Amino acid sequence: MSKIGVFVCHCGENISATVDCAKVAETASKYDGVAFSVDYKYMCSDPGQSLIKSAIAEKGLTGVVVAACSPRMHEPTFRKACAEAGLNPYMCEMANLREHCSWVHEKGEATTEKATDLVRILVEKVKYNQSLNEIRVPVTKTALVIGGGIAGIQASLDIANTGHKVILIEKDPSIGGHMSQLSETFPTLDCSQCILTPRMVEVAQHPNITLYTYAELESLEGFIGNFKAKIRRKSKSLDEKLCTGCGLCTTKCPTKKIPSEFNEGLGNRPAIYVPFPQAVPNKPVIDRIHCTYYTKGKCRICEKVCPTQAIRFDQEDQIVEVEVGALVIATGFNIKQTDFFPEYGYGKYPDVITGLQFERLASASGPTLGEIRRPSDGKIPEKIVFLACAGSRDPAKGIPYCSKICCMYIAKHAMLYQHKVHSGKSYVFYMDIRAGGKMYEEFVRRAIEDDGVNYIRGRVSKIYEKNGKLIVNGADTLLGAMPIEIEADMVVLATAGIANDGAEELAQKLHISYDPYRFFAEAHPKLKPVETNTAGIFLAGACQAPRDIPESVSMASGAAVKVACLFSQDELTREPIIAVVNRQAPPAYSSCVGCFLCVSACPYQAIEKEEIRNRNGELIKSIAKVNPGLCQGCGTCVAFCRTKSIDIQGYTHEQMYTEVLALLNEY
Amino acid sequence: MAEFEPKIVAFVCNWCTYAGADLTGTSRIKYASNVRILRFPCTGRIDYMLLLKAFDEGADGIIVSGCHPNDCHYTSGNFHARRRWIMFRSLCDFTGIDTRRIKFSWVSAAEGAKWADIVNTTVASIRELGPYTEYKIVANNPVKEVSHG
Amino acid sequence: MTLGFYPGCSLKGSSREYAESVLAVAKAFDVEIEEITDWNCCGATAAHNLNKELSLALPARILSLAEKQGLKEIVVPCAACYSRLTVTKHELSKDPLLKATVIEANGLDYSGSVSILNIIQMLDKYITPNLGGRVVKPFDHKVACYYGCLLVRPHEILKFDREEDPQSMDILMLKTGATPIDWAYKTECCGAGLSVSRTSSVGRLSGKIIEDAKDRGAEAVIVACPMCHSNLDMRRDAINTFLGEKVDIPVLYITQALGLALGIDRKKLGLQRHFVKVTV
Amino acid sequence: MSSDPHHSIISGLSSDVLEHTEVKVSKCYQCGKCSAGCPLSEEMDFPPSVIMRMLQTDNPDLEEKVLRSFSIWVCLTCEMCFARCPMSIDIPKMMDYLRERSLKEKKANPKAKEIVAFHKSFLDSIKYTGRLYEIGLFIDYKARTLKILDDLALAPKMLKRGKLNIFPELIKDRSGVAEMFKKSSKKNNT
Repeated sequence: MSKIGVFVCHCGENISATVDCAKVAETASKYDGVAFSVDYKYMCSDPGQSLIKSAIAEKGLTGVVVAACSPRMHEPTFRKACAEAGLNPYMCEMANLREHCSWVHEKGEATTEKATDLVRILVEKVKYNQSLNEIRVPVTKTALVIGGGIAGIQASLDIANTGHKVILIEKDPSIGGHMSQLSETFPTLDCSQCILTPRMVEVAQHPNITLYTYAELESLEGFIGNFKAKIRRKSKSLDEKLCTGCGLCTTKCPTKKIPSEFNEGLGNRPAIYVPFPQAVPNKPVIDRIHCTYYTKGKCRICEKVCPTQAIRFDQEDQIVEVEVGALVIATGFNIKQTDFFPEYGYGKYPDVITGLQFERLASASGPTLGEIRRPSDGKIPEKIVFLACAGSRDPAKGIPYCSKICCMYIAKHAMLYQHKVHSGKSYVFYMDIRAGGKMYEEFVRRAIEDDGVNYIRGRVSKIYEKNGKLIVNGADTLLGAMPIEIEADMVVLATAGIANDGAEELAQKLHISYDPYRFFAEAHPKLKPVETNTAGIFLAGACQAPRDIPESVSMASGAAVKVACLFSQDELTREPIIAVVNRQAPPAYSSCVGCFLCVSACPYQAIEKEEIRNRNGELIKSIAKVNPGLCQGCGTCVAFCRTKSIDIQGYTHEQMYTEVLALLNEY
Repeated sequence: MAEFEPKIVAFVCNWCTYAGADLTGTSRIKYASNVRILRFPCTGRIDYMLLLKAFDEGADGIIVSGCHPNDCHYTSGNFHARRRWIMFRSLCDFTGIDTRRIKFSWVSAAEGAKWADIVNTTVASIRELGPYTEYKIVANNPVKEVSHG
Repeated sequence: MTLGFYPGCSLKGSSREYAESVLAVAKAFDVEIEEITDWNCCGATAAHNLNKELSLALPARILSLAEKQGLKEIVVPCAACYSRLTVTKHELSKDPLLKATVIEANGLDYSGSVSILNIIQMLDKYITPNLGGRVVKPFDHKVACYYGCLLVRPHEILKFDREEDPQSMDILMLKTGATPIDWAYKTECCGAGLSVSRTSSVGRLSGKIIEDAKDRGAEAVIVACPMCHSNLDMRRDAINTFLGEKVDIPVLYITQALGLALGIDRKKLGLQRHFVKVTV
Repeated sequence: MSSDPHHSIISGLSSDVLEHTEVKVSKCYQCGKCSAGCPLSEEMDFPPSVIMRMLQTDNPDLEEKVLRSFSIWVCLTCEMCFARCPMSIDIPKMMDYLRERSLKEKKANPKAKEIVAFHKSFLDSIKYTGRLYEIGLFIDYKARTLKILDDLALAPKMLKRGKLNIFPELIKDRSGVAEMFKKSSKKNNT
């Protein structure tokens, strides 16, 4: 027999001004199973809470209904009070007399009647409440970081420095990402490699970091604190333990004319290669698509010249299985190539290049050793034009967003050009200069005022080649849209930053969402910028949106802290508002018939198959089983279940039907 | 004769519409007192048999409301609810249940005024339709089973 | 199947050599061509500049006549007429209300069933697949294929070739033995409707086209539009005035160049009618 | 588009443009790509992007200037602006509407006299014969503009090459075509 206590709060006058609280309490006292009913000025105050606690103790209450404000406000308060008095906190319910009644209706009988109804509904519900306990799950204190650009490097180092293990995987042969391709960085013009390479080395040497390059995520299962990841280590055709990184193979490889990814196609590399001199690890891989041995079955020169016999032509991809408690996704971004622009020649003019290609030209480690030279004929351009918003802010091309980083790097490019080619003239076509950031605006002003870069406000309509020059047709919108034609030697397009290749596939593997542009979606645009909507998976850097280096690094450190918070606990606790599949005595075991409709309905992949076997191991029945670690308690499966075998704790069928009945029987 | 006061039951999700109705309260926007809110974790949890139960027990009108598409706290519960609603509505039409008495809407946690508006318009339209006495008639005279022989 | 033919006014007057060459090429491949009976002017630039409704009603009448005649497909060699007819068909299919005002108000029978081909599409469909072995006098010249505006724009409606640096004419000319050049003015406007009323503008716009073709060594400019042709050919004096030199690169309709390659008599192709002497 | 939820907050000429052409001038962010690619930009009093900006202001004086501009008449509807506009704004369609409107309100720019005259002569020619009669067009155009001497050398050259018909080609259903003109001109001032 239930013994329920009803506690009606006046909330000062917030409730009592329109609701007759005494009458509500009095009516409630007459309900079946109500052992105690009282109204009080401030239920949430200390005396109010004591009132509840002592009633629980004295009357031996089995359930509590607090009729006060919204449960979204004070449910935790009152549940805690109940727990302190020895009552299971989930035996406490709240009737929302303030937000849903007294504040929205005029004083009168109808309002008091509604308040009475609301209390009655919950009195009836609480009779069916069950004691629930918080869910505890263990935490595997190893993090998996995907992507070895600056964001992934930063996140790995930060997590590793808190004393936790990190596995860092990178799809390319070396870590470093786009940052390793950059020449100088805005707004300080310090050399990108100089500040990055020490970090790369630190990653390689850190005792807490396991680095897998040339590796990709194959699959991911599990849930926060308890993920199981499969990693594909693509074959490097090399025994890394034997290889000393002497580089002899790369110099002797006869296939030398493969466009270098690192140099954005402006230079070549052999088929066995290290992407760049400072690569980490500094050991080569064989590019099987171009290697003569793999394509034609002959050559093996690298094998012959290798002093340590480290080449392994028959090496296969390796799948590594790891258990991790959290993931940081730092897979970065890509840029549109010049062939995306019909009006700028579909990529057919060699001297129309992307911003990233310009970085390689300007970089001391690049194909021109840092001299700005035209890809077509190696001449130093006398006139250079930079185009901002190439593809960005262009809904007609399917990219309505601002790529954010271009305004700054264009100013940097123009500045670097002016520093390197003193007699040269540089022009920047822009729509707006977006230089929000510390010392950013000042940097752009320096380009304009001190380095004499010509900024023209307008978009370029067309570029074509004539007599070795690139004719750039633009307009100056600050001069009444006056047409402007520049005969340039080189044009740099600040092409749009886009989501990386394979972003969708990765998102699907991780069960995280992505936006219409395939950038990964954060859990909340303001308050959860590094979380995803899958607990335990965090984002860092430009995989979430175009970001510059300082932003990527801060985001990575933010994600690392989130991981560290998670790893600071041995167990995770969660509210027990989750779905459960009923179990019955044999021979039925459960009313679940194993249709598994719930499996397809669940947005969290939280429902699995459970096989019930007899002592001889023979299968009796397959039924659904909810993984309490993954279930978030939405209850979609409950509405789907044909046999009503799955139920959600705290919102059971019994409870919800009772609420409807309780409401309407006396309504 | 006093004006007919319809009994309206609202099935709402905890994250958007329940919070939206809280905001109506904190904004002190007044609305008709004929509605009683039942709180669910998500519209995806709402078993539409509960709606029939409510009509059976004497409800005159029903509101089902949750997060806007793409705003679901659980990413896709509201889409399931919407899909099931489309099915359920045609089932109601088939069996003769008056679907004008069910209001399906999205109210976000920021739409306090919209919640008041939905309650008021629903109350007004149900008031116009009158008490739902036909339900008992429909429920007690089920369509004869169709033979597939 | 009989292919319907909408010549348009120019092909009956100032650009009759275009019609002559189209028909000569069609005849050489036994393509049955039937002119739309009692066709009217499409309204050209003037109508859509001054009067939207008329600019739709005139082409609608043409299409409705073609339907009445039982034609399923028509070729419209004039790029301007092609554009007007295609745009009209598009606008009427997209907006039932507009269709009602234009069609019913004018008492036309119109269902929108006729498909409209421009000259390149017609050649690609009926001629080039059967070209093998028929090129007897390869058109062995460097040519600048000039598409103009109305053959490729607006792409959303015409859905023909690509908007920037189109290729269909170049591919066709390649098959006649010509060497198409890569140049910058393929789709820049020649001045079109301003030919008479603002000849100086035409001299400048067409002048830039001819200049680029000349600079890149073209021996002929190939066109598919009578307006482009008349501006580049008949307005050569204005062009030369603008350029300050005498440029005598001839301008040929694509069907004329194709006809020459097929060995069709120059006169039958109307080459003698050009202002700039056709020396190729 | 009357169903557009923002319709009511736009007023003046830009709202008429929206209603008749579905062109929403507020979409223009003034990048100037249209003006950069427009072959006639340099002959215009206001290049296309400036016309867009003037319409965005909702300022009656500037709207008046638009309707009285030379730009709208020298525009060739070559569609280059539309093809390259990052916001897919159909400027040519808008230009058609502005021309029609300018004519209706008798605001056509005096510098555009010849252009308007040519268009009118053109339409008149087909109004009576159903097809363009080029000699008739020339004579009519010259009468309208008094540009008797222009292009005098052209006609004989054309005649010699068989490029001109001495007599107009008449279609049978001339009355049907004339009727179309009558119907559409009731609403327009052509």
